[in-house]
Amino acid sequence: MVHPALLVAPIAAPLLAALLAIAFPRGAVAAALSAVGVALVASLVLVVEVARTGTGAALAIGGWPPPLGIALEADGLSAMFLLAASTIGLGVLVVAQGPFGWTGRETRKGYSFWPLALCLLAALNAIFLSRDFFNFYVGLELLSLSAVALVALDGKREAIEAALRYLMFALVGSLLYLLGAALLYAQYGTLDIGLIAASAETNGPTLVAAGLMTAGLAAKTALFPLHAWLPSAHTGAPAVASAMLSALVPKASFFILVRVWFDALPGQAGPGLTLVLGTMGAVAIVYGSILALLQERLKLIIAYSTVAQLGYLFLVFPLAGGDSTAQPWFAGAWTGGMVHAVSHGLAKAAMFLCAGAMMAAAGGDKLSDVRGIVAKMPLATFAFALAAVTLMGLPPSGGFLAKYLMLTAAFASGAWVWGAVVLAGGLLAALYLYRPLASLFAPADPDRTFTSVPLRTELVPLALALVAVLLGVASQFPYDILQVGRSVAAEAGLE
Amino acid sequence: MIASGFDITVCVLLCLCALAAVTGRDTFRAIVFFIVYGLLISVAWLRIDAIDVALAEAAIGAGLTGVLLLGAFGQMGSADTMAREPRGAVLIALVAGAGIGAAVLFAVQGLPPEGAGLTAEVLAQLEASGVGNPVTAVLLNFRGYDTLLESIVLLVALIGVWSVASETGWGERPGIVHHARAGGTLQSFGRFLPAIGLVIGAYIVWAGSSGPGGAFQGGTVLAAVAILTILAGLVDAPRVTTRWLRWALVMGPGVFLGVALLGLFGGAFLVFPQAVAYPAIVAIEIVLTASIALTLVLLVLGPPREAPQ
Amino acid sequence: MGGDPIIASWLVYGCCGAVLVGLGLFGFMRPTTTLRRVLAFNIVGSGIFLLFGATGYRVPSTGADPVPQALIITGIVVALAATALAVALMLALARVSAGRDEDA
Amino acid sequence: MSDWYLAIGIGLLLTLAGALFRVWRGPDAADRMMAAQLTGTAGIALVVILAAASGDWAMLDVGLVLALLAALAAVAFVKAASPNGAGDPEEDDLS
Repeated sequence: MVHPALLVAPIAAPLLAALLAIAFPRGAVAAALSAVGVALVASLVLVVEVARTGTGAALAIGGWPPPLGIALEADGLSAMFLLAASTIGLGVLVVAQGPFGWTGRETRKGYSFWPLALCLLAALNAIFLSRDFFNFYVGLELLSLSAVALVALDGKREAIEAALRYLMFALVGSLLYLLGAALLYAQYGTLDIGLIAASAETNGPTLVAAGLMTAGLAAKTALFPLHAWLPSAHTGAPAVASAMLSALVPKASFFILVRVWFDALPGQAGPGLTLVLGTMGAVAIVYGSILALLQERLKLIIAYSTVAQLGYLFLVFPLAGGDSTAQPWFAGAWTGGMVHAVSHGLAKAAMFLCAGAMMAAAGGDKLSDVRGIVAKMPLATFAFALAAVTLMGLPPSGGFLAKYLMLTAAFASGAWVWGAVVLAGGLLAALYLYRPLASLFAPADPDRTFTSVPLRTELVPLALALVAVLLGVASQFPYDILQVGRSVAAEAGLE
Repeated sequence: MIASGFDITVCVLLCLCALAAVTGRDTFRAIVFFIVYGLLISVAWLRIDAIDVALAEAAIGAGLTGVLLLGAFGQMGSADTMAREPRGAVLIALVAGAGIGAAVLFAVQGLPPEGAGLTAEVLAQLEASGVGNPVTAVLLNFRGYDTLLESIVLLVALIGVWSVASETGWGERPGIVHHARAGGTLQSFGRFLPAIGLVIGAYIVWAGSSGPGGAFQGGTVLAAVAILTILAGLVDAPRVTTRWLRWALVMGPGVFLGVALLGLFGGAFLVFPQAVAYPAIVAIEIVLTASIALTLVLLVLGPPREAPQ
Repeated sequence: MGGDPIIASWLVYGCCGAVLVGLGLFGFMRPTTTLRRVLAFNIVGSGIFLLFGATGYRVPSTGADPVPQALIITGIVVALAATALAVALMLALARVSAGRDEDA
Repeated sequence: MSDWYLAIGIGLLLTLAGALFRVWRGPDAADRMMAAQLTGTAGIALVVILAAASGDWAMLDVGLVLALLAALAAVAFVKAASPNGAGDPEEDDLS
């Protein structure tokens, strides 16, 4: 039995720091770094505890167990996502000291950034620990509003336009989700995942509810064709914010989607639904990759790559939940999807941070601007290349582990079309990442000069990219953790 | 029979107001319909015995949201004109709206007619919760965690609103400068109503522990009073950099979070031991009301204004 | 006069909520200005709340279920927060693009 | 007994519908505002009726809030009609 403080800290510490940052902006950086540090330590201990004991940890808030109250629960999936969020969050905040740190005078951006970023991280952690469908909604709103404000932070017309478009998608996504949650409560008299799973049956209201939730969450995860808000939003934001927006924010709605179909309503996803989600994921992979290939700006390449990489997540539904018979490879497909979510998060955060550092050094992020930057910033360039290895799914990275698991499942179950999509996605990633890599590593123009940037802006992305690779090296560990606390139904896929 | 007639009439009028608010090109008219809609929906809530929600809807839905939209309309002026509507896009919206509406309708009529939800569970634990109003018990005790997060959502929205200030506007007072004729109707309104509003707001917060009411409804009424005096040009909002303002904003969520964390010493989170539950919840409700009211005022006023030229 | 209701109150208001959701979604998705979209968003929201609240009144003898009521109050406040942010973004966009062609 | 109240309530709703027609037709913003204020009065009357019909007098609080917020809405109407949303028509008359 772990101490409740471990479950509370990842949520409460960033919230407390956010409140402090609002009231006392001078202390914002110190409060933020220590709070996210606390969250990181707590999630690390949670991961170790979950691995050691092989069971999840739970806490009924206020001593009121569901259905009356809300429970926090950390199973293997929660623990992994928590750890990833805190790792990325801490890295991002360390870098953010540069553009947003206290400069002796309070500025609009410097004041707003810290509470927004901290609330964003707290909201993520709250979602990863929650088991309650309405609590998910409040967490999603906290997440969306802080993310939207971060997108607009730059203050330029394009950024505000992107933020507004993002907000519209996010609002309607949340409402559709809430409508589904309301119908589930009306049907089952509870909002707790476990209690719904215990009494769930296939009927009209349940399917409408789940369909509405899925549509809303897919829009928030930027699944093709509901991705229109993502590229402009992620490129309009400051680079440190883009890192969190691309790496973490869509994972929260995906996480809830996984909870809906694998934990709350196992066995209810018909082949039609999984086919639709899988197809949209596959189209996203191809479409996002092609658009990434056509971009001239580093940040836009990375943003369209996110559209493509998020597509993989949705292949989990047909691979781990399409057929009616439980098969051993379903667990592999499911785990592959989750490992992909984590390793993509780490690699994508690293890439955006690299892009931010390079933009600061080169004064722009067009491929021609950053040409030959390797001579000036070897560490950041190396970090970018390492992150690219993970996105392409090359061994021994976490991306490789994810794609290996998904491919095995696809071919073992005879779903070779999905397997082909996974393979093609890796090839396309290699193609669209080749151009920025070639540009970064090209010999620089002799009279081209770059501004110096702080070393930490290179070291942090390097560390994140290394962790993404390590995930694949230590492949057994993440695999085992992710199995902890999975219901039997999830173990066997959606049935 | 008569009861059904009443319910159906309310619903028909509600749908007509909604229809009028979402169609047509005249934005002002749409907002007016939206305000009437908020009024009718409060009536609907009373018919299904949800007085707490009716209060919230009357204060927020019909009240503050309408004021917010009207204020935005006043500032947008001619910028809020619509491009020509392509037929195809209207058709797609029509099909999507009708499709989802029909699916939801299908789901509602397919629900079991006897679902009592968690009423019995809430009533069984009401005594242990420390308050007499079941809705307040859910909001501040059983699901206090949601409410804690929600109070922070409000704050985040405010930081978001402030963050779109112009670069030169930081440190200024929020919103536009309101003025009114000295001694005119508007100013008299602003002098006369706050006294009544303060009493009503405080009463609703206080009533919330035993009957309908509570921090959000009462806080909204108090916010409405403050907004009224500002619109009447009687007082100006404090600068966004004011120290007391910022501490007052975080005090509500801060005290709530602090009390919640105290429980960790006993191995729990956000617990109210029955002996102290009533005073603790009332205390939280009072500070929360103050912070909520302040946050709402600033949310409605908008980002810090441009620095004077 | 009087007698039993022809149709239960909860069903009337539940169906009304569903219709409001449909109307609001139409208003949200049709080509229109941001301000009107924000307004439509609020109608969708209140339709969902009404539906949710109505389903909590299915057994009038026990009174309205307090849990949906509490969640709805939370939802109303969250909707106001989102509305305020949307309005602020909209006005900021109008400000920064003042003098430039406004077409979006 | 409560049926009588509800019957009166239906009557009130019908008067409210009449005001709604005026909101739709306009033609001026002022017409719409006046009609909306009229619906506010009808709404408060409805709340009182419903309180009487159900015997739950706590409902009257809703009427109080509606009355107070209607005043705020009236001020907001006036403000929205002024050129930049900040003025006062009485002031504008003088200038």
